[in-house]
Amino acid sequence: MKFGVVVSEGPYTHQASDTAYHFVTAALAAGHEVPRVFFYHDGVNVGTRLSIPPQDERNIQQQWSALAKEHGTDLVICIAAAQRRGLLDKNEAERQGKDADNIAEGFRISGLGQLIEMAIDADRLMTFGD
Amino acid sequence: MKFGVVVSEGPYTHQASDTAYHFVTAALAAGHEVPRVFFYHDGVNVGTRLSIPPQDERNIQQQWSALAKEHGTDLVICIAAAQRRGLLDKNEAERQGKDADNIAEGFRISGLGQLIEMAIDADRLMTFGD
Amino acid sequence: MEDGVKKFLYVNRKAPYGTIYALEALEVVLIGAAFDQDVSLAFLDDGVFQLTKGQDTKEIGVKNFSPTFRALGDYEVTKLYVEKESLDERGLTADDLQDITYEDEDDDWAEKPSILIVSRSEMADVMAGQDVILSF
Amino acid sequence: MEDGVKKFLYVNRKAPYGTIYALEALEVVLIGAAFDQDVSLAFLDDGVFQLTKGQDTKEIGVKNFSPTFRALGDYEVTKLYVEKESLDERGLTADDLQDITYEDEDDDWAEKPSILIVSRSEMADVMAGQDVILSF
Amino acid sequence: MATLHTVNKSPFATQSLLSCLGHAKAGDTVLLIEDGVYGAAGGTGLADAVAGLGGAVTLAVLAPDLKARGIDEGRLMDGVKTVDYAGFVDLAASHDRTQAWL
Amino acid sequence: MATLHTVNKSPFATQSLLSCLGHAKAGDTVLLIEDGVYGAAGGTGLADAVAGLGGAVTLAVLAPDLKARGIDEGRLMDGVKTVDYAGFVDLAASHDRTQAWL
Repeated sequence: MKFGVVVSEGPYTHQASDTAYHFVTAALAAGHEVPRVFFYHDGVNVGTRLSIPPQDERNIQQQWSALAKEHGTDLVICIAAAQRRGLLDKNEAERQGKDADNIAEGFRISGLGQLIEMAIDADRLMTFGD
Repeated sequence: MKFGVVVSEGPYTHQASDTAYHFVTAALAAGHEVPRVFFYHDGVNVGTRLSIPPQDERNIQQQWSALAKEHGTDLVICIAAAQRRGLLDKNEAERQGKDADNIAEGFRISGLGQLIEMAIDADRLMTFGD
Repeated sequence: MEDGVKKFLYVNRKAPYGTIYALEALEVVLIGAAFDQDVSLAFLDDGVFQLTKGQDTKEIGVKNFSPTFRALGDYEVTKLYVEKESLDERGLTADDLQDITYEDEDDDWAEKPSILIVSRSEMADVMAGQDVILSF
Repeated sequence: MEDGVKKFLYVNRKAPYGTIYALEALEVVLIGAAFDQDVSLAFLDDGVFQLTKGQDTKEIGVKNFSPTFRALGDYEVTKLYVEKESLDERGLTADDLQDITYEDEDDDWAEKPSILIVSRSEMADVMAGQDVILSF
Repeated sequence: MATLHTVNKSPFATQSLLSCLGHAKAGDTVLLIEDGVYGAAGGTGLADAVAGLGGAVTLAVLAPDLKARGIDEGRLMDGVKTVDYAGFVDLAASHDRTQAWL
Repeated sequence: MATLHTVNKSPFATQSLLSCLGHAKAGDTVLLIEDGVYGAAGGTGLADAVAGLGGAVTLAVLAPDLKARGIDEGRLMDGVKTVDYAGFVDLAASHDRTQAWL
């Protein structure tokens, strides 16, 4: 079965991105497909490579990046939500005249159409938020 | 009278940082002092210079930076909260081996002691959060 | 689901302005309208506050997005289910909500109301009849 | 306020783990302990869930910070007010909470309980007696 | 020695307003801000609970947040004061402490 | 054509669980996750409301979130099923749609 997953809260502040990660891991282990995870609202903040959690805490961004690498899951950050909140990739930073970018490996920034496409394509849509 | 102000939610997602801004503006207009605003929890995300809100929305970071410039208000971002969430200044980025930083003009990163000092020093402590 | 068309329901349960969910839900609805799916919106609990008339955000410095609801008809988003019990509990009636209409192309472009006031039990039926539920 | 010492109350009204407020509140308490103020903690509403025994977060992959409450005595944080009505509403009793104690230096280092179960009305009095209230 | 309480959540969504009212003392003011302003309207199931505490505790509401949400001041419960941001500052200054019910 | 509902908020803090139960239909499952797991314990003022809907709607709870919060499974209301993350996935797959009550 094919799952689409939406993460709509930021890392550490809400448990949503953790629960989503455990759900996706379990779904993949059970032989299901998770072709894409869509990060919306504060969920976009999961995709920053600049976070430095304490040594005794999980690194949420790295967990997702490793999952994408191992399973080819497409981690999409909503561009409109990302722009408001200061998440940028290199191209967008150049286009907007910003002097830095902060997106992590395995994540890409794209439009809300990717959310709708995911929902059309998936057998089940899961939302993890606040 | 001297006000201390805590902002504990991120920009756009919650109204807290807007309400805090209007409160501080009104307090200064009434002749009160607001020597410091402390950004905690997701409030640290107010201080990123990488946000690009739509043209027809307010720019929350720029509002605060302008206020700091005009009134000398000390905008302090909690370092522990900032590290988890990916807010960094140049020094911290170098120290942590990160290839970019994202803090905006007028904000500085420091410890939780600055929150306690502010609360001791202020006549009234205001908290804006979720 | 017929011919690859899915029934999409956008569920709005939160008040506007205090948090961004209402605005960002609307942004999804507008983009989603281009995908030719069967789209409905549900407003229940504090979500009914999104549709009130007379919103004026000037003094809080936040963009007033309530006029956008009136433009939904142009995007062929014409089914806005509003739960009566949620209105009642909040001391609201249908008169407190904006007039939101669309022009029905199958009926000589007659102007028709987009807001459908439904009971809680009817809302449960609407929810149970969907392929995809997006929650905000 | 005497001798520049202020009465600080940290108010905890949220459950642990679902959101980070409980953990980040504790981080403020630990730093604040170095400032020699008169510190109290209040636990009411879902905040009482922070103090339950037997928390085991291994499977959710989140750090278990509940042992830190037992270390508060070492930081001279010894007044943890817990509201009885909040416990009752949640089906909890004092026995469901961790044993949190401190050694009283003014009483030959006798071990004493840090948790004080108070009524809602006593909690209101505790709140009204503070100089600074930090809310999480 | 009075307290200014602030409540920023809708009373239809969370328990914050009820908890606040359960801890407010005579002479205190409860100021409803942001989504909290919905608690100031009359004619709801909540109005009775709020009104029940009347008298001893002053209820106030931030007018800019009311207007943003399209709530006419005519719908407010009797005795509710409206303030603007300057009035919010005055309330904070004129009470001895502030407590945010987040 | 059944729905898996998820609720991730404490029923003592928000109205999400009550709203969810008010819209669940016979054959549906309500899964309590994150802070929602507090709604599965017996002996609270809420237990009656939850139990009142019993039978037609299955109540389940995510065990990892229960353990994290120190709630012993012996405290659960009668008839509440516990699942782990794999069981959560199974529930999502075996129902026709999922609705998150955020």
